[in-house]
Amino acid sequence: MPAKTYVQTTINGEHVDFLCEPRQSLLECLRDEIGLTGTKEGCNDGNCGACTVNIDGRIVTSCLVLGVEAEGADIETIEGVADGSNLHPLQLAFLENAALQCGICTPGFIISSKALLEQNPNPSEHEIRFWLANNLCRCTGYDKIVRAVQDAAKRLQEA
Amino acid sequence: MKWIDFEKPKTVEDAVKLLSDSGGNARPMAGGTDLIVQLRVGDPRVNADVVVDIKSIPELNELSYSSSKGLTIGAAVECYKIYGDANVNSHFSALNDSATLIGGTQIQGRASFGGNLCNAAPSGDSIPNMIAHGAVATIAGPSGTREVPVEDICTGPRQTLIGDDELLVSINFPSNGSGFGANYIRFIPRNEMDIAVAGVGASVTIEDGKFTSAKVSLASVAPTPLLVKEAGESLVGETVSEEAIQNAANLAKAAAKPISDMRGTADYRKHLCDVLTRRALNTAVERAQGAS
Amino acid sequence: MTTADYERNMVLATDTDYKVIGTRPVRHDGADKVTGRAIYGADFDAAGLLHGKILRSPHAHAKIISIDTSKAEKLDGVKAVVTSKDFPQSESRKDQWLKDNILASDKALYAGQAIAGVAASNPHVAESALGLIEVEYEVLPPVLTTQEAMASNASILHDSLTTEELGEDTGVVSNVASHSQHVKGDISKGFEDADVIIEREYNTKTVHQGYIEPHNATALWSPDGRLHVWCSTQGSFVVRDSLAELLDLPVSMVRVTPTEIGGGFGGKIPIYVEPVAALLSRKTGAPVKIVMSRRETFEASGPTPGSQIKIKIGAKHDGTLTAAYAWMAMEAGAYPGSPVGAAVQCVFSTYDVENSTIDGFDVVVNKPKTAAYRAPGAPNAAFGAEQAINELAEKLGMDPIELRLKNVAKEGTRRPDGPVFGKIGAKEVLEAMRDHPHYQSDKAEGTGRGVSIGFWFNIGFDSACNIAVNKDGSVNLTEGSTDIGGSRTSIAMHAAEVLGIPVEDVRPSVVDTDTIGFTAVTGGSRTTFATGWAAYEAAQDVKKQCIERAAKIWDVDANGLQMEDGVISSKSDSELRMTFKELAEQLSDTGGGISGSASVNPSGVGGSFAGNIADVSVDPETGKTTVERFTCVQDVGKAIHPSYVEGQMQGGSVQGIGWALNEEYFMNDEGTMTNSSLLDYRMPTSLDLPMIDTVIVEVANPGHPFGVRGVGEANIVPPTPTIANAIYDATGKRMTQLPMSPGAILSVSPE
Amino acid sequence: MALVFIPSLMQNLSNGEQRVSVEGANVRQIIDNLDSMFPGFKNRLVEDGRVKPNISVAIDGEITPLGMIEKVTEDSEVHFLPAISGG
Repeated sequence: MPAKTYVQTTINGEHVDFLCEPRQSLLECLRDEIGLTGTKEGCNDGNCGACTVNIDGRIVTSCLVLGVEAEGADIETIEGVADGSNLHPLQLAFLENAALQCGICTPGFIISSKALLEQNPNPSEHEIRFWLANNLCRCTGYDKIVRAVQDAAKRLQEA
Repeated sequence: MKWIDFEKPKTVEDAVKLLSDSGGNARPMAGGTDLIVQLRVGDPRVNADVVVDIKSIPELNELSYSSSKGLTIGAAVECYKIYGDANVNSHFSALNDSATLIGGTQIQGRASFGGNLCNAAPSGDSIPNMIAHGAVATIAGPSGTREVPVEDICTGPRQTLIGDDELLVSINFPSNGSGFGANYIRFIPRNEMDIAVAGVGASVTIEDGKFTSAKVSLASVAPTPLLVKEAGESLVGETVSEEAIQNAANLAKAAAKPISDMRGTADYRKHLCDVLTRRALNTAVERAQGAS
Repeated sequence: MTTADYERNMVLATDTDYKVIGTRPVRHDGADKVTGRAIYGADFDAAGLLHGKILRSPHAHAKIISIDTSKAEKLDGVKAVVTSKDFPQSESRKDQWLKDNILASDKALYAGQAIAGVAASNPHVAESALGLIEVEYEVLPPVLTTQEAMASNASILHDSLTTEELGEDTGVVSNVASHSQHVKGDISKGFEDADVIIEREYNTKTVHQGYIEPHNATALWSPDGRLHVWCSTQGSFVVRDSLAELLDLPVSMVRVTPTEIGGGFGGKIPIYVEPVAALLSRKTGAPVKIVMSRRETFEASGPTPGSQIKIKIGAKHDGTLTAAYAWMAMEAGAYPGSPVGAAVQCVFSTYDVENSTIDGFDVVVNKPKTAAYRAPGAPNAAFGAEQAINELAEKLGMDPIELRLKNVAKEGTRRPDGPVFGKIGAKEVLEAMRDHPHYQSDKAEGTGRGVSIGFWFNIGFDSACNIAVNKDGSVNLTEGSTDIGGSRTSIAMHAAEVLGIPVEDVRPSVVDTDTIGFTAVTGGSRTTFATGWAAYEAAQDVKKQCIERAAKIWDVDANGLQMEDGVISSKSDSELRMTFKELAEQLSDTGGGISGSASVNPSGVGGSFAGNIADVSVDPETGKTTVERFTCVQDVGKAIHPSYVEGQMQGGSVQGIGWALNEEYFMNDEGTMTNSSLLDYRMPTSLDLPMIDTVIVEVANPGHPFGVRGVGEANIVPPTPTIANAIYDATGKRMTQLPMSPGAILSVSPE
Repeated sequence: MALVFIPSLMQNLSNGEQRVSVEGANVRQIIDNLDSMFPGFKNRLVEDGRVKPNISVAIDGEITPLGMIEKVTEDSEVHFLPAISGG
């Protein structure tokens, strides 16, 4: 079998290097090679958003990125959202608004919502729904998720 | 997924060499939102051993505008850069109709018009829009570059006239005069994350209340995105009116040759061509009149 | 009144005399789930882990002539290949069907059915090996609908299948696995007495639960013969018992550790990949993990059936229902077991009708074997019956809610299937709908409004719970109900209420099958009801022991002591007073720790009614429906944690909206699903929905200590007819088929 | 005596009787006595000494989890129904 590729990245602010096959997605690399299993696989074709990560300031579905493409990239995953033992306002808002049931889609929603609030601190309900349309949730009907994002926006603005 | 090799050339020349050296087994990749899925499911139409990541090539990342040269969008420029670009917003705002429709937010972080064109899906949401704008593709190959109107690129489902040893470099949109307006709309059962059941790109130029030029292009109703010349031509010289627009919509509907599948029946798709052409032209007219 | 003028999530509470019940604490597993730390099935890892993949039939109906795995076995990196031959001999036809649905033996009965499994060091290698397995098929014509399957010349799926009628084998070889029937009164006389009769046929398509996490399992079959499986399941004990049966093992040799689970809605009750992982582990001696792809999840798990439903109802001019008839045929999929039996019991349960006859048919077709999905069968039935009721209201010139109230079932009403209802909340739900600001408001220009109501029984079954008291006065609670939507917190709240301590002082854990008593599935809306009940009983056990211990410490008669709000005190001597915390500190020195336990199988299950009000607009040119406003009202008995109760109501409503508008298995003529992706199986996105308003109605269930009924399912029953009734109101088109997709709406003419 | 409601699909065994009064203090006795009045019932309802898994017994409107040992009173109603579970 041909050789694996050596990839150097920054993940959640830490230098991380790993070996991968070119056919492995970034999602596989995060989960199977690096052990960051907070990023989830729901469809493996970019339609559910459970594998959303932030690369260089832009959210993408990591199932549609090759691991080898991560060379030199700055990646944020769900494991890097909290500040040590202090949860991010979005994480608190999700908990206090009961915005998760099974929780499998939650990491993707939090990564996506965080990117939204970073570029639009006070989004309308429609803007939230549009931004999050690439993240599927089957449990909640989205109501409490949208409210949690609105709540987090308020918390972030007050902070 | 079967084994692939990964290359990341820095120049157009290196990319073309990689493509031509591979004997048809290499595929350029921009955002990969179609290609990676196709490789993963073993799509027989995409039998690549080598993936050539073209995102490090400067020409493919170009996003520039001048009134003389028009707008140039490099083949790898992601959708979010398109709708975030000041020049696009002031001179080619209708391109955002497509850039904000392709996939969702995450997909728009990777997907490009160039990739959408090379993927050549009948439903590609940027292609009818590019056709309606009269866009021209620049393609590099072993023997130099050539320019091809976008409407001629797609030759069948997932088939283009871009050779295995060629690379789409950029897409150029000529500057529009005053009185220009365009629009792309598609019909999907949901409001996001769907493949067009039918889509229509339309552009018009209006002077003194009359159409001086017009284009209508369709998605998802033929083996390729379709320029309906007769629909656009029917408007030229006509006074802007509901009748003229309905006539063009009728011609678009007549030109559609859709199939029935899980996304809609052929009859429904033809019907949608009428509805969407009318709506797209009306929006294009509004924009043209707002711009003039 | 505008939407901003009222509380969007109302609780019509009947009993508020609780400290913990009815509050909204942060869930105990919350931090793990918002930080990515929670371990779901696919996240599980073990030293030396191998990856399994499954070869699946491309044909919907074919004889399997031969399977040659030799080339695959020789591929570098492949460690083992298994087929149905690796299963022990079957003892019965039913046993064989179970196995065939895991790995087909002589026949493939749906496209996607598993044929062989491969374990390799790398998932990509395992996948490549699948392409090297050679299977020879003799392709047979597929049977895809109940209409085709019940036709006299139908291709027969199972030569040995004969129609059963409530325990009796009719001996007739057929695709009809069973016929069920309920008769009450005299249906002919009922229709003779009717002034107005409505009669229609309705058809629905196969739909999927759509959980975001695909099926998964890791198995390790140790050299000592013990099998340990880690998987995402709604019922770890079901997995354990099924594995023991299929693999011919003593139950004690199988241990199932349920991981966190990413949704199920009924679909993660059956087993699929677990036995294949187990067989591959036995062959390799290594742990083997199998994770389904999204396509496999659609094509090879258990959706809920397509169905054909005929409804005929009659009423007098004053609105009194005189007769109700239903005929329902439901697709079981490849092996018997559609939810038609439940559908026939639910279809007219909301109403007090003197004369009714209901027939149900369980029909095998060449599609994946159906599994449970939220109130299985009831939404299909309601799609027909609740449209017919609205049609009747229109003909009678009555308000559709008033017509329902006139005929509503109450305590003492004899159900169409025979038994008499206990305390139920159908009337209260309808009244809350009628009085809701949504129903009282004027419709917006161009919109249509629909209403309907639905019923689900809910179930009881076995649950177990242990509670151990820690020396700081906190308690550890262990239970066996896999937590699919916050249930461990609602269960912990039962214990906290009884012990009079904060819910934060209860640390609940869902544990493996070696560690807790038998607990049935997380399904049937039973978890908060039954496992909550077990927690209540276990806490009572702790409470009793605390009182006894205090009596021992104080040297008084335990009968003179009480424990309330976390304080043990004497009924007669105000000096004798000790908090639960103070007692906990002394346990070790006064006779040892205290732990309580309970195993229950409660009766007293309370059925739940849910109703909807929906406003929709329909684009007259494209047929596309937009849900403008949606209200869900449900009688839940008692909302233990109202936020998660609202979440169930909202989630069930939205699944129902998806089912109503776009979701379907689109099958080609060969019987292959052509839309097995989340792109083309169109579940609602956030952009397709409004906020979902809720009204929690609490008609306490006298069968539960806190009045709980269960909330997970009834809410998916009314959305499809509600949307259909709203579309009718907006367009004049009576939609008798699901989904009511844009093209379908455009193709129907107004009445 | 308890009142047993005979399901329509079993009324061929009860000569068309829809409701039958049966002696018995628990479900086992009810089924035994029903079977002696109308032979065949036990075969339809019982397997290996237990109520068949696809059948539920409802006493006075409630599905019983106790099966054959559930108590039945003089004025009880007894129903035999298809078993249901849920999602």
